[in-house]
Amino acid sequence: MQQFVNTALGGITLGAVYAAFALALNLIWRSTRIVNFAQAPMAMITTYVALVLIDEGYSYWVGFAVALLSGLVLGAVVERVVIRPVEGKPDINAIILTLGLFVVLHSAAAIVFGSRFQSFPAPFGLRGIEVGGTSIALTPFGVFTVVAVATVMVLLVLLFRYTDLGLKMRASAFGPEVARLLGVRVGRMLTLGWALAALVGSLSGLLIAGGSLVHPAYMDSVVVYGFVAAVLGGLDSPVGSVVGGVLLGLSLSFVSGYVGSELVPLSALAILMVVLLLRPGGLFSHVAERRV
Amino acid sequence: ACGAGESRDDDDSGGGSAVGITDDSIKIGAHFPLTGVAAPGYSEIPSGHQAYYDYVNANGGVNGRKIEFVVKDDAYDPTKTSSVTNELVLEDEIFGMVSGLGTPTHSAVVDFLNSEEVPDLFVSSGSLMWGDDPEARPWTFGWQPDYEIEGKIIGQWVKENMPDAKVGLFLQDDDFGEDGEAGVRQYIDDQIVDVQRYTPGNTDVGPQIAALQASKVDLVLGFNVPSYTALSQLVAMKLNFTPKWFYSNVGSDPALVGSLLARFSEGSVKDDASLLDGVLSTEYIPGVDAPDDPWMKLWQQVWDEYGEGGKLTNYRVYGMSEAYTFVQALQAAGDDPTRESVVEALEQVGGDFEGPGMAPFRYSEDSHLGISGMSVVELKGGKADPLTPVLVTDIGDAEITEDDSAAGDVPPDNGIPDEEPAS
Amino acid sequence: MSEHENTVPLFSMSDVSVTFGGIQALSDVALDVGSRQVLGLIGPNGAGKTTLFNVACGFVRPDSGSLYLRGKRVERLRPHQLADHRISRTLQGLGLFDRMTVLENVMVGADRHAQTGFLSALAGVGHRDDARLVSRSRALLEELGIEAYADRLPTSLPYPIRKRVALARALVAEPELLLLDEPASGLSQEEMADLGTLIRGLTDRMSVMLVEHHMDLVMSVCDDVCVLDFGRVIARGAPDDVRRDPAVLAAYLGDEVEHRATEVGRCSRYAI
Amino acid sequence: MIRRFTRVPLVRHLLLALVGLAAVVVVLESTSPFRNAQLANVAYLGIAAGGLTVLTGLNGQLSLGHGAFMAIGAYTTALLLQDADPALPLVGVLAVATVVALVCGVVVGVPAARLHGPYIAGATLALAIAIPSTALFFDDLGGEQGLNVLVPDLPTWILDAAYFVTGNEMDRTRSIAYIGWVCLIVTYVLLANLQRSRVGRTWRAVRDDDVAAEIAGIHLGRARVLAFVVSAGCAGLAGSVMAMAVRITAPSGFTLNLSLLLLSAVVLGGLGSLAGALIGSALLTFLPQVVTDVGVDAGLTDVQAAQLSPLVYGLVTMAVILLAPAGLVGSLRGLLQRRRLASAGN
Amino acid sequence: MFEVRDLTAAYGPVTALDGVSFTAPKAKVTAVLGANGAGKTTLLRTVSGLVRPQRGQVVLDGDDITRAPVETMSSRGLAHVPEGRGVIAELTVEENLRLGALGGADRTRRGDTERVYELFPVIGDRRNATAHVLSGGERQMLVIGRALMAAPKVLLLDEPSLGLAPRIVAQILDLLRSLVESEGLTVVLVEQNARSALSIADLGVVLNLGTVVANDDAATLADDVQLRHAYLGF
Ligand SMILES: Nc1ncnc2c1ncn2[C@@H]1O[C@H](COP(=O)(O)OP(=O)(O)OP(=O)(O)O)[C@@H](O)[C@H]1O
Ligand SMILES: Nc1ncnc2c1ncn2[C@@H]1O[C@H](COP(=O)(O)OP(=O)(O)OP(=O)(O)O)[C@@H](O)[C@H]1O
Ligand SMILES: [Mg+2]
Ligand SMILES: [Mg+2]
Repeated sequence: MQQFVNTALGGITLGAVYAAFALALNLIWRSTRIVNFAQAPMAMITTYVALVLIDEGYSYWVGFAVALLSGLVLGAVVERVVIRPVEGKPDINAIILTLGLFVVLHSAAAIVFGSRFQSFPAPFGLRGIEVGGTSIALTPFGVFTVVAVATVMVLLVLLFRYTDLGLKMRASAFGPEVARLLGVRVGRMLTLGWALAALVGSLSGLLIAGGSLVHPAYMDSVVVYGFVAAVLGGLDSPVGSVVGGVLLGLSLSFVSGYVGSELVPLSALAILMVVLLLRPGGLFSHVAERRV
Repeated sequence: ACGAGESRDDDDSGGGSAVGITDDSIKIGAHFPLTGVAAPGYSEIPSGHQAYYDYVNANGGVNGRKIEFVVKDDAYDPTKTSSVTNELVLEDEIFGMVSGLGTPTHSAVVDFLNSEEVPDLFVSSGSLMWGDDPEARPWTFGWQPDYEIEGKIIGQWVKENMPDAKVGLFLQDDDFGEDGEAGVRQYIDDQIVDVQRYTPGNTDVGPQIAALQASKVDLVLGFNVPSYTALSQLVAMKLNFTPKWFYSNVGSDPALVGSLLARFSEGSVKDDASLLDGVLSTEYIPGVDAPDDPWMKLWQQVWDEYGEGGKLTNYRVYGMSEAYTFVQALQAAGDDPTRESVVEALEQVGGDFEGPGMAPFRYSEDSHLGISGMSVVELKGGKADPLTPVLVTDIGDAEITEDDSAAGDVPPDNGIPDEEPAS
Repeated sequence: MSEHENTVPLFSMSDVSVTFGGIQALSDVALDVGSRQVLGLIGPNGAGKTTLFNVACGFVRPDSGSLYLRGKRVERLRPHQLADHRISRTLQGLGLFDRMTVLENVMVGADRHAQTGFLSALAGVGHRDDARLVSRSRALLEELGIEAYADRLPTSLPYPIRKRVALARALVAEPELLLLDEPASGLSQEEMADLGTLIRGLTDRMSVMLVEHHMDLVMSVCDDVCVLDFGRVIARGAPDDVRRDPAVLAAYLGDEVEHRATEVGRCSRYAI
Repeated sequence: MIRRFTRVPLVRHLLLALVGLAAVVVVLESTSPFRNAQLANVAYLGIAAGGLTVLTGLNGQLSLGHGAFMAIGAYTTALLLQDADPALPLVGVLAVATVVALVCGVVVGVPAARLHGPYIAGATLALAIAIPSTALFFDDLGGEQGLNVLVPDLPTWILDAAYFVTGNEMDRTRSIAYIGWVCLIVTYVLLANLQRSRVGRTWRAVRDDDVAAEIAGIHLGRARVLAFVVSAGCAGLAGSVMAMAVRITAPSGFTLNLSLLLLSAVVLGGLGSLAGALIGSALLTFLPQVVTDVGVDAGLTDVQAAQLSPLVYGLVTMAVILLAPAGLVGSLRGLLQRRRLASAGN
Repeated sequence: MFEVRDLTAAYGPVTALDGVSFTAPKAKVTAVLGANGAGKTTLLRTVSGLVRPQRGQVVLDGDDITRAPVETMSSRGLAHVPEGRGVIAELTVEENLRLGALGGADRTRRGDTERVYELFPVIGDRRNATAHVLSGGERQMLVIGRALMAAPKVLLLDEPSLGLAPRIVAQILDLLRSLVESEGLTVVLVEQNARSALSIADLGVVLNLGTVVANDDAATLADDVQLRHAYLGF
């Protein structure tokens, strides 16, 4: 029982992290129609920024804030410098570009920060709490993670569904030319989309790193699972990202604990395939098919 | 970069091949994961080698020959290992491979090296493959104690000292965990109540540790790498899981793991002591936690003078220790070493080398396995505290005996070995 | 009312209903097309004309009702099988393959006539067969007067030419029933007249169903006209009769048009 | 006359293949064993990239998981080549590896055919990491350590024939390079045939507009699955050659990086072009070594020099997309076309 | 008032507009006519900044807006109904309309969605559906409705009748007339179908191969038999 509870709790925390990453992908997809494979190394870089500050003696929260901020800036810069030139070109160009960026950021980080393991602090305790004599794997930091992800999700839903800004961002993504004609500053919207997505990505980087180890590749497995989570939920729905993330985190945690950790990737594939066979647009897709 | 074809020696017959060696130089190579997921830690080993060779070269080299050490990155990918080894052997024309790292990676090239008759010395891995069958792989030598004898030594210790403990295994899911498990099971098969494996790269070991906790084990034996020591400790903290921990030598590295965990012990852990206090492990060469050891003094001096900067870590110490053995082998091969003579010399006198290893090498015509034993230690205040004398054994059902004969070796004054030619 | 030669119509549907999440796009539609007949299908926007085509092509599964092709039930067919049953259609948009030449575009439509399969393609021995497809396609381009553009990419061509390419691709399959969805949209008066002649010319080898909002064209080429409104057939008959039907006027044409319809050729307000 | 003859695609492709084969013989015979080994590397990457370029360039499906099919081909080969003298001749081994990958291609291709855009990317990404990890689960596949591949010697008549033609003894590295390049040439001839045939036309039509393709009578699912299967088969064959060249098959040889590398090879060379796929593969084989050497010569530490190679590879990829989005071959072709137009205009 | 002077634009080597000049007076409908490929669409796209002109000027109420970014057009009171495909299919009908209101010049006059739904009840029924499911004609209504949401001063319409039922066309043209008369809207109407365009226009501009071949009163143009036959196809 204790194992079950702890595996589940671990799965939820892990899932929350996938969800955070999936939210970032979701945000960038909804605002630019691009899947950003460089999301993970971008988040990794900003986590290192926080780490450098913390090592310099600043508090965790200063590092946290600066990391988010630098994520915002990094996202904007990447959009302006790297992505803007391929706007309107075939999808694959942007994909390859972000893959290239992935590699570049990765090796740049290894050169600048070194490739050894470093530990990253967490703002809240890392000890599980005791409930009636048995201790369960619910740490204050885990709670923080879940709350942070839920908050981001709600904010994103609000942004996209109820604000003019969200509407403009989506319009820019789907119909840049038409949006322009209607007075939307498309360029700004795309930059903003990347910036916000990188901010959410940075958050996920910080959440994964908190109370654990970082090195230049520490986000790599999240690239796959975060993406799988986003696709699982449906790339157009923030709620889908979160549900997909938590679902995936839970399932993988149980597979890992009860079957064997070597089957984790295979189960991720199996889950994804089953879901996509039933719903090719992910769990939360709601666009009715009209093809002709 | 062409012309490799012409300069290849034509006569394989006669006094042995002298590829990669001239009157004033010898070129050796190695493959290491300098990039990718395995790079953290392991990429530091070659810098240890390099520092020690620089030191030797600055002091006149070996018989007047400067050692040139060529390192290639394989990113822990056997495909790349294969291609960089081709490059080292065919293009750079190295004399021998020294300390290529990793089991799957080195497996990809071991047959090639043997068929090309390239000395393949001191593979940086504890797999049995590097030395248990000299007939099949006559050119390959191991260096560190293999995982099986470590398992045996740990198993025996547990059997004698904690006979009632319920034991759980925490294993890396490859030959490391497998060989270790085989060794341990020779002694405490009946005590083991749970086995959990983690896949390298998957950093979420929560489910595994939760399973161990659920099995109510009193002692966890970990055959894992240092980062997973830190991760398992962190998860255990999260779960309030407090068994006795026993990590194999590979994973214990108290300096590294301690520094990784230090950050978390600052605020979140109430008692001030290091998280690693009381953890058991083994030791076969002195490490950075023992700065007063004469070998460590030598390494520190070499590193300060010739290192590429940064702290001296146990990975670098490991590299220097291997390098030391290589210099010994070269000296033992005589004034004009050939590929054959190095191998012969190792078989003949390698077992008598004095070096940082606490137990002797097992090198002979029948075995190319490396260091033969270790002692069990307990970590206290970031230092390893020996609990046993050096325990020596061999693979299979060889007995475990106490043998402190090699533990007292001290480095020569100039820090460079002085082996007699073997023949 | 034009009479059909055969007792069994070429194509017919009965009681076809389609709903999309509460919207009744088609309800109990019954309709038939005789052989070598041009049937016009008109109705207000959103009346369900394209949906009806989609049902006929298998893109939309009807909730109920049945389709017959030469008396055989076909509502279980998938779109790609219809070509084999000799039904072709054009899309309301253009639907050309933008990175393929005009000739290749048309050859895709001619694929039904290919005799060789995957293995001969792999072995590279299908070129004779391909050459036949080329000559078939060229012949059709010639018939439509656009053979000069055979090696151009569609995106570089004027709109009316592209429309013709789309038509050529549908025709090269040699259908018995051709479904044309707004073939005249974006064409000029003159081009529309040419199109009308062309469509009439097709009736010696096939039947045509025509969805169009240009009344001139509909009136001049159709043997029969069927009017849809809110997914129901509200009128069916000869063009002249339908045009005067008050229900049609109210729902679709609007009264202004009536003047013009009676005085064709005069330039009147709001006429299309 | 000759003109008319070469207008038949098959004849043209076979002629090109012959020229290619001759070039291969000349190059392999005149270069060092190390270069031979590198060229074997180019060959298997090229085979896989050729398949991928057909899938992505012609059919518009993006696969981030072709490394998985290479793994399937490689493991099949390794299992068949466990003994010094295997039950099947080498050609048989290559064929079985291809077929096994083909079959797996069907299994993945059928669900994938219904997906589009990022969803297919996600599914293939998961595939890329899932397949190699299964090797850890089944003990027969050798776990993390992998399986050794024992490549038997070529039959003596081939060696004799080769000696007769080239006057050189064939060593093992070179013979594997030959196997790789012969496979590559055969694959490319077949792929080129497909590309020029109605099958290729069907694929392009589906890529450009699936609805229009469907009303033109194309079975969308079948066309997509077929393209997927063909490219999976190529990857399987590539994996088989790779297993022979590398002499071991282990999960760590089939990381996500491999799949992504293939995709960049395809895009660098120019999407949809076989020549481009080959050029991309060559670039990715030779670039890292050159860059690392430059780094070492420039006085960087080994670790820094090693990091330099992915850095440059990433930068080159980005630069190509930004400056020559049609890829190297595509841009060259565009340039020539503009030249021709310009000169025709004068 | 809205004026175009010597406007020249090209797509690569193809010159699509060659020195086009004309004036579209305030509160009038100006029809731009011409055969397929005459350059009508290019003209509108150049005016709203989607195509960069090589030469010439676009003047709106005395301001030179030739090189102003596209995004600023709607705030200057200019609305452009593009040819075909103008809906953002992934947004709902309601969202498309809301988007139209965001950029308008005069916040107080921006329409509310209800007015559009009244005008086109068919799309009112589908307000929460994604525009993706709309029929061709319904999309066209949506695009026109969206342009009206911004309460523009100048309306550029590119083939608004495309795919619309005759009754709706009549209704839209009626509406345009009434907006012109009651609110002083300036309309530039591009139509393939010269006859119906001239029937509601005040002025007409006839383009051929990118140049202006006639520019006059609508009635005068409609009566010019030679011109009709040569360029207008009726
Ligand atoms: N997949 C779908 N989901 C929801 N509604 C749909 C779908 N397809 C069509 N509709 C609705 O069904 C109705 C009929 O559409 P259809 O395209 O058949 O109209 P149409 O008669 O062709 O109109 P037009 O003349 O404007 O092209 C429309 O109201 C449309 O919005
Ligand atoms: N994107 C483009 N690239 C190249 N040439 C183009 C492009 N768009 C239009 N053209 C060419 O410019 C010329 C003018 O085209 P434009 O679309 O402005 O004509 P139009 O009068 O609007 O015609 P239509 O009635 O078909 O809409 C034509 O020759 C056309 O082929
Ligand atoms: Mg329609
Ligand atoms: Mg136009």
